[in-house]
Order: sequence, then structure tokens, then C-alpha cells
Amino acid sequence: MNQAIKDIEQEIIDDFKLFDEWAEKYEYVIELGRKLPIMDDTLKTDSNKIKGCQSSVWMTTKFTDGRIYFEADSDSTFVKGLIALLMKVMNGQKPEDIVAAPLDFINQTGLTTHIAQTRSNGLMAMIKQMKLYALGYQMKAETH
Amino acid sequence: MNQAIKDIEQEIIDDFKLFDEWAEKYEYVIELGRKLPIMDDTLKTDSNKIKGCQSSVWMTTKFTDGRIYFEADSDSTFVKGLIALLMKVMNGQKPEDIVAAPLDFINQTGLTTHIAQTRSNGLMAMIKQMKLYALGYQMKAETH
Amino acid sequence: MTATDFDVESIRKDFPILSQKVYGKPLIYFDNAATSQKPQAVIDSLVKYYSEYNANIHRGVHYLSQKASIAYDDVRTKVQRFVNAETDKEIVFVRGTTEGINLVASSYGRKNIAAGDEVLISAMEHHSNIVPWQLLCEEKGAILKIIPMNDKGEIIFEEFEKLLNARTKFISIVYISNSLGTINPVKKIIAKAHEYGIPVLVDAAQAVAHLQVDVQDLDCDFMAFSSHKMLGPTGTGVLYGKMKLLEDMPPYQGGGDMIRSVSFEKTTYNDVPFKFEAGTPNVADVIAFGAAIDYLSNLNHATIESYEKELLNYVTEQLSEIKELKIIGTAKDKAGVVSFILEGINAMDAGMYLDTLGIAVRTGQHCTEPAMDFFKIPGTIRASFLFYNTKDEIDALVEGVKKAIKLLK
Amino acid sequence: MTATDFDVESIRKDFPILSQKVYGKPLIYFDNAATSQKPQAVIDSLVKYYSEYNANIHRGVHYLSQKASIAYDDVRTKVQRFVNAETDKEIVFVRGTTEGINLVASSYGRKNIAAGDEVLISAMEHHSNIVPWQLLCEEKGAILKIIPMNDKGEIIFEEFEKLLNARTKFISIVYISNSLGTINPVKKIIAKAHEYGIPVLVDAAQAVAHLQVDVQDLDCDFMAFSSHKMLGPTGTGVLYGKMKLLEDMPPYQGGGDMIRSVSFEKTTYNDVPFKFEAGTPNVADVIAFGAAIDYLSNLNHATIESYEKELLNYVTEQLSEIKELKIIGTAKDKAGVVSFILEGINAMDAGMYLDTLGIAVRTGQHCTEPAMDFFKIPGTIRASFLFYNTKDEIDALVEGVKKAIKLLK
Ligand SMILES: Cc1ncc(COP(=O)(O)O)c(C=O)c1O
Ligand SMILES: Cc1ncc(COP(=O)(O)O)c(C=O)c1O
Repeated sequence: MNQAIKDIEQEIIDDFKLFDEWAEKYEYVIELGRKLPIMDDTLKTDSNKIKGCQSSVWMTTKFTDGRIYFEADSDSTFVKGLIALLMKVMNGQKPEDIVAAPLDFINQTGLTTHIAQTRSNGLMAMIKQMKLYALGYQMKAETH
Repeated sequence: MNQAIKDIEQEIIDDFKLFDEWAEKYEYVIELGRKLPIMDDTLKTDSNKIKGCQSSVWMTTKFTDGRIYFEADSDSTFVKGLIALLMKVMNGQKPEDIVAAPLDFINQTGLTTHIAQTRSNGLMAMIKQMKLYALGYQMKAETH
Repeated sequence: MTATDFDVESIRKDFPILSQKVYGKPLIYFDNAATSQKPQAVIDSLVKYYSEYNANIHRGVHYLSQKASIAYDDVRTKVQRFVNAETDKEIVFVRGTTEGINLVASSYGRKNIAAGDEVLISAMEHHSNIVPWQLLCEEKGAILKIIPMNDKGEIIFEEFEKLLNARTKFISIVYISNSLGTINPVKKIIAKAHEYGIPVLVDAAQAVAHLQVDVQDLDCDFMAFSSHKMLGPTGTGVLYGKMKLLEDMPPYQGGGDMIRSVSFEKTTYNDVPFKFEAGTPNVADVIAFGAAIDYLSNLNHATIESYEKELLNYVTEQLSEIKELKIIGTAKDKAGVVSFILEGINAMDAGMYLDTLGIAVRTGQHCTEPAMDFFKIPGTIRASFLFYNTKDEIDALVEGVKKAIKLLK
Repeated sequence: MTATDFDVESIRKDFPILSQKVYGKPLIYFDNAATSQKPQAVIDSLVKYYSEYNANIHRGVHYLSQKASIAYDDVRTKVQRFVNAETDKEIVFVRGTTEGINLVASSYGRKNIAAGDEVLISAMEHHSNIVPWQLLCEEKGAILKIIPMNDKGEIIFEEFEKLLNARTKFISIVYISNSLGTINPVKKIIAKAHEYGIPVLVDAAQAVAHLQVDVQDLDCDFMAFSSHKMLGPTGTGVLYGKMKLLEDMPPYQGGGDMIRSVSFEKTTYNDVPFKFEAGTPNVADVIAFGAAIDYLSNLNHATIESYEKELLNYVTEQLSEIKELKIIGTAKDKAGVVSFILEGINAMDAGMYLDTLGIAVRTGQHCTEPAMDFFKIPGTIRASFLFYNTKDEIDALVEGVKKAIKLLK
């Protein structure tokens, strides 16, 4: 695994270790969600919507200098918080690193046990979508 | 209820009170079964067979001087014992008394809790058949 | 005795889970419409069964089997009395409401519903009372018609009457809606349906825990409910059916216990209700379900109903004062449930926040997606009550909702 | 370690019911083929569930629901490992063997069996593996064919081969016969069937408690078994199916949990296995079933098998010495069961006598009426074993049988 990704994941895991209580973790994620940059409504199209999420989730990407930048939004503040966590790890990484990363760090934050199945399916769908984008860019790069 | 029937029932119930244990009750019923007069094989016809009994049970009657006499047999010694108990109560009684009798004394012997459902259905079928015979004789008598 | 005399604290002691802590906070359980909690008597009944007389029933000659058979059969009579059926033969044990409805759709439905026939259900049905009829109608080329409701979540009776015609062959309707709380006028609906000779199934999944249910008074043809929503264990439930209807129905599943005699050439079926109970029954849970019925029967039903009414009124008043909150389902006749949305706030986010406080509510569509579509919402936050809930718990809920709004707005 | 090293006394302490007295005598439980007894761990699991985290699962946002969901889902993986399925998606929770077979007959069968097609079962099937196929064949105009057995109660493999042809569309066969004890060569049968492209369902109701079952090694297409026969609670069980087959099958029952999205116009179904699990699952019993699997998995399977073999050999030897006694079912490969008749003595009379001694056996047809017809007997006395039984218990049984003969002859 790419060291940068690993480091950021560890940082996040360590952040969550500061909280003893689920309530604190919850409020932290909500706070992250609130701070997530607002996505332009014109980008909230059906084609940008991620299937398999109970809540509405839209996602789009930019690819600059061989690095991927995600932009995403949701009608759920909590989900936006999860998006923020994923972006911390993935924004600015190389496609191949994202493709290769296990991205299971959220399990280690202790959040997963509190996330209902429908929502955790949504989380999986987001990660899958991010990896698909990365794979797309990777293949494009390789064929060039 | 006819006093004679009631008395015999009570006698049987009292007999069973002498036994503390299910094993003793069982052996007593088996003993009664062994002592039941043998039914002639020619009487063991399909039309004399009682439906609804798991074990084979045949039954026939005689009607003399306004009184009913049952004859019955089974391939189960225990069922023969039950037949013997029923006969003690019902043989020699008038049709109308048999029709009117509740005939639930076996419940009070403490046997019923040990009799599997299939077998207790058979017991019910026997009692029903005896009552049907009695009803037949009663109606015949009334129309004459 | 008025509802306020009702000693809820002493009742709560009967339910061990109610003294659980969640995240170090006392559990506040408002998810009763999903499943109820169990009194100690029900748990003890399971322990006693498995420790003392577990056995397969009905065909056994031995002591354990006799004891288990008697205990099992006894529950059929308890259920009969509980819903006031004419005979205990009208009580079929099934896995739960869902299986009860599927049994009727599959066995009665396949025999009696043909192409072009119409089946009526209401706009507020649980998926378990929609999908079996969709499957049946699709197979048979029959048509599923929907009895509409108004903005309060009440059935529009005149519209229901208009739907009745000679092609209407079956009606299946919920007694109390699990997502809106509406108590439907099922007695009136049944009486009207019977004028046309149409049989009616009542989905009483929610009703049995809240109302005194009387199948003869309602004159319903079928009724289905689940043990787990009325203090009993998961995995069992009841289909009530009128004797004549049950007798005319073909078997549902084949197997042990439902037969009289099997040969490769000819198999004959057992009598009702056994014809519908193939395989080893759920002996332990049925017996423990009996303990739940005993518990419920020992309560004073009138007191319970008025206490629950008081809770519902109280929570409705309290929540109505929150301006960002809108209650979904405002029928005149309601029981057990308050569903609401918070303006601009995702329901699951709010539910998760309440969870951090130890308050258990449910969020989403509550298996009534078409009803949510009707209100044009993705789902609600639902708090559902039973007699062991308290006003203090409601205060905590209201506080929690207010804080959720502050945090998530 | 040999079987004789097996510490049965310490095992017995795990099963509270085994220290029960019946009529003041120690219970001797030889009715294991009907249902097994439960270790304390299974009972504890139920108590813990209902006292600490009872909740409806999968769609809940709250702590209890999360905890219950995780525990429930976990059992699917345990079952997967227990039977060595490829993925836990191939594990469908059902009420028991009977429902599992009915599910396949109804869902797979209705879709794939047509008029003139043939379904094969054997002459020793349990009613639960006969009647569902009779119902299906009757509905479809298909033909039920019977694989014959010899006087020992063994399938005649050459006859089986002769029955296979292009019209054969399904085979459903018992792994271990509950009335004869025969272990069928299911692996060989499946391999032969697959040469013709015919799918095979294995009724493993009896097998799971005795053998190490491996669905991938057997290569069976479906397998059904019941929790209650393998130390778990009543009311739950498993249908295993190969992923591809399950995915192609239409839903069985409609309701909550088995759908992806419901509208009155269009309903879409959930993925396998949820597509087949309509309604509130039997959460508590599935979780306790997990405890049973843990218990079984912690035993040394080889030791258990050889200990049980020892018991079977011992009881067979002992009973064979009684001249009025005839063993029914003398296959070379046997497990768990000894069935016998006593010359001139009604089987139930003998069973009742054994009951007076505190010995629990079963008498009658054992839900295999056609097999009894084959042997031209109304039924047998059946003693069935599990690893917690002892040679002393067998001695008591043999003594009891001798006394029964003396008393009843
Ligand atoms: C061989 C066999 N198949 C099927 C069954 C049916 O199992 P259940 O009654 O648990 O559905 C049994 C149990 O009686 C059995 O022994
Ligand atoms: C109104 C209603 N109908 C049917 C059901 C289905 O009940 P079960 O899941 O116990 O089969 C429920 C419970 O969720 C319900 O609330």
C-alpha cells in the first residue's frame, strides 16, 4: 500500500481514538460533514448519483497532473462526513494507489458497528465508485 | 347421569388411585388387556373395524333385553385394556344411558397424560363408536 | 381505575432488557412496532422447555413428548381465547404475519383468484401485505387495486365502496398501520365487503399488542399476526381462518404432520389446522408465545389502552410544538406510533443521533414504501410505544429531537 | 485419541435435560432422530439475546438492532463454514428441512418442471421429501419416480441408473434415513446425476448431527437441514443452494426484507439469500443456532463419529441376541438409528412400557410410511443416538426390551 495513503488512514484512526464515546464520534463526523465544500447543484445529476446508497449521494472527479480529486455531496450530513473522511485519504492520490488501497480504515475508526446495513452498503458503494473512477483514469493513462 | 354407570366409573377411578406410579397403571391396563375375552377372528372384518384408530380395533355388539353388550379386540394389548375398562362401564347398560353418559372417566384415571395423541384419538373413536351403536339401538327402540 | 393509576414501574421490572444500559445510558426503547421486548416469564418458559421437556411432539409415546405436546396444544386454545375464535382448529401456527398472508395468497388465492379478478389492498399496507398479492396477481393475470387514503393517512371509505364490484374476489387490509399509526375501520370494511360476498383478511401485526381483538365481532375471514410483536419470541405467529374457508383450501407446504397417510400412489391430508403445519413445529417458541399471551391476558386491557392513548396524546402534543417537525399520519383514530420528519434533516442522521443518547427509534420507509411515496417523502423517524414506556422517556425523546435539530440543521 | 477415550460424562454435563428424572428414574433419551437435546450454551444464547439485545434487524439505526444484526449475520458465515459452502450467500435461513424442500419444490420446481418431466426420490424418503414433490408433480402433470431399495434398506444403485433419462429433471434424496439409519451414497448419486445434468437436493436432516457434511465435496445443488436436530433450537434451519441456481429462482414468499423496492406498479427483489427470507426472521433462534454450531464445531468430529459407531455396533449386537426381535434396516453403512420390531407385540405398547422405565424411544412409521409399507410392517420401535448417549443407557434399553417382551408376549 502507498505510504501516503497508509499514513492518512492512520491519522484518521488515531483521531477517532481520542473519542471514548459513540456520541463524540458521531458529532465529529457530523462536523466533518458540515465542513465539506458545497457541491454545485448542477453537478447533482442522475449520472453522478451513486447507486446502492439509501441516501442520495452524488460524486464527480477531476484529474490533474496524474492525481485524482473527488467532489461529492449527500442529503445526509453524516454521509457527507464519511465522504470527507474518504476524500482526506483519496484526494490528490494517484489512480494506481487508490486502486491498490484496501480502504478498510473506516472499520478501525469504530464507526462501522454503528452504521446500519443500508448505510454501510452505501459506504461500500461509494468506495467502489471511487475505485472505479481511479481504475478508469489508470487504464486511460496506460493506453496513452 | 345414570347412577350405575357413575358408580362403576368411580370404582375404576378408585382402583387407579391405588397406584402411585405410571408403571403400575400401565401394567394394570396390560393385565386387563390380557384378560379380555378373545374375539372370534371371523368377526374381525373391515366393517367391524373402527376408523381413526392407529392400532387395529374391531368392535361388534349384541342387544338383549334392552341392554347392550360390546365385544371388541385390538392388536395392541394396551388398547385391549382400555377396551376392557370401557366395557366394564358400558356392557349391560341401556342405550339411552350410554348415549347420555359423558364417559370422561378415563381422564380421571391419570392415564390420558401418558397416551400419545394418535392413541387417544383412537380412544375417542372407540367411545364415539360405542355411543353411535347405542344411539342406533335407542332410535330403533323408539320407532317400534 | 384510571390510566394514571397504572403502575408502569412495576410492569417495567418484568422486562429485563428495559434495565439495560446503552452507551452507559439507560435504554429508551421506542421501536416496539418493529418488535416488542419480552417479559421474564417468556424467557423462563424457553429455558424451562429446553432444560426440562424438549421433545418432538404429537407422535411420541414418551413422557417428554407427551408433556411438550400438551403444552404446545394448550397454546392453540390460549390463542383461540385471545382472539375469540370459535374453535382452536381455526388457529394455524405459522412463522409470522408474513407467512400467514403468503399462506392465504398461495393456498386460498391460487384456488379462488382467476384472470381478470380483482384483489383489494390499501395504500398504507406493509410490504408483507403487498408483495404476496402482487405475486399472486402476476401469476393469475388478476388485478391489484388500491384503496386510497387521504392526507391524514385515513382510508377514504367512499372510494373503497366504489372499488367493490363483481370481479372483486379478495380484500386484505391492515388493522393498524405500522408507519402511520392509523387504526382502520376494519369492522365496517368487512361488513361492506360481505355484502358483496368478498372475504377479508386482516393484517393484525400491530393491532394485537394494542387492541382487544375479536375475530367473531369483526367477522373477518382471515387474520394474521406475529408473536414477536406481542411480547412473544421471534419465529412464530398465527393465521386465523374461518373453519369453512380453511377446510376448502388446498395444503400449503407438504411434509410430516400435515398428512393423514402417505403412499407413492395416494396421499391424504390431515384435518385443519394440521393440514397447514408441515414439518416439525416451532415447539419451544409456540410454548413461550403461550406465556406471552398469559402475560398480556393478565393485564387490564382497558387500562392499558387508555394508558397508551395518554402516551400517544402526550408525545403528539410535545412534538407538535417543534416547528421544524411534521407528523406524518394524523388520523383521528391512531395507536402506538408517531412518525415524523424534520425539515431539511435526513431521517437516518437524526435516528443515529438519538441512538447516541440511548434512544431506539426506527427511520426509513418501515416496509411501507408506497405510503412514503404517497406523502412524497423518503421515510420518517418513527417512535412506537408499548404500555411499558413512560412519559419520562417521551420527554427524553422530545429533548433529543430538539438537540438533533440544533445539531443537524 | 480413540473413541473409548471420549469423555461422555463431561459432555453430558453440558446438556441440562440429561440430568432430568422421569417418573423418578433418570431420563434415557433415545429419540434423537426426532429432535436433539440442547447444550446450556444454546439456552444461554437465547436468554442473553432476549435479556440484552432483542431487536428487529437489518434496517435499524439503533444499538440493539445493530448488535442483533451483526450476531444474526454472523451465523450465516458459521453455517457456511460448517457445511463448507463457497459463500454465505448460499445459505438461506428457513424454518427447517421441510420448509427448505418446499421452497425448492415450489420455486425451482414450478419454474423448471413441466408436464411429462420426471422427479426422482427414493423409497426411504421422509414425508417431507415426498409430499412437496407429489404436490408439484400433480400441479404440473410431472411424474414422481421411486428409486427402489433392497431388503436391507439400501438403495439399488443399478436401478437408480436405469431410471435416469432425458425427462429426469430433478432428484431429491435423503442422506441418512431417519427410520432405517441407512447412509446413502449421495456423492456417487450426485456424480451420476450430473452426467445427465440433473440437479440434486440432499435431505440432510439426520446427517448434520452425525457426519461432517461438505457441500462442495458432495457437489450437491441443494441441501436442507433443521437446527433442532443438531443441538439448536426449534423453528429454524437451512437451505443451501448453489449460487447460480438460487439466483435464477423466483421468490418464494413475498414480504419485508426480500424486496429491494416496492411500488404498486413495480416491485424488485433483493439479492440472494434475502430474496428467500420474507418477513421478520427468527432472529433469536438463528443466533442460538449459531451457538449450537459452535458447540458442534468444537467437538472432534472423528472422535464423535467413531464413538457413535461404537454405540451403534454395541446396540445392534445386544439387540440381535433377542430372538423375538428383528432389526429393520440393516444397511452396511448406517448411522445413529436402530429400528426394530418385536414379534407379535404392538410397537406402541412396547414404547409405552419403555416410557414407564424412563426410556424415550419413538414408535410408528417415523414419517416414512412408504418405507414401512415396503417392509410390510405398520411401524417400528426406533432408538436413535447422539454422542451424549452411553453404553449403560443401551444396557438399560436392552433390559427394558427383554422385559417388554416378557410382559407383552
Ligand atoms: C430424513 C428427514 N427428513 C426431513 C425431516 C423433516 O425435518 P423437519 O421436521 O425439521 O422439517 C426429518 C425430521 O423429522 C427427517 O428425519
Ligand atoms: C402492519 C404489518 N404487517 C405485517 C408485518 C410483518 O410481520 P412479520 O415481519 O412479523 O412477518 C408487520 C411487521 O413488520 C407489520 O407492522
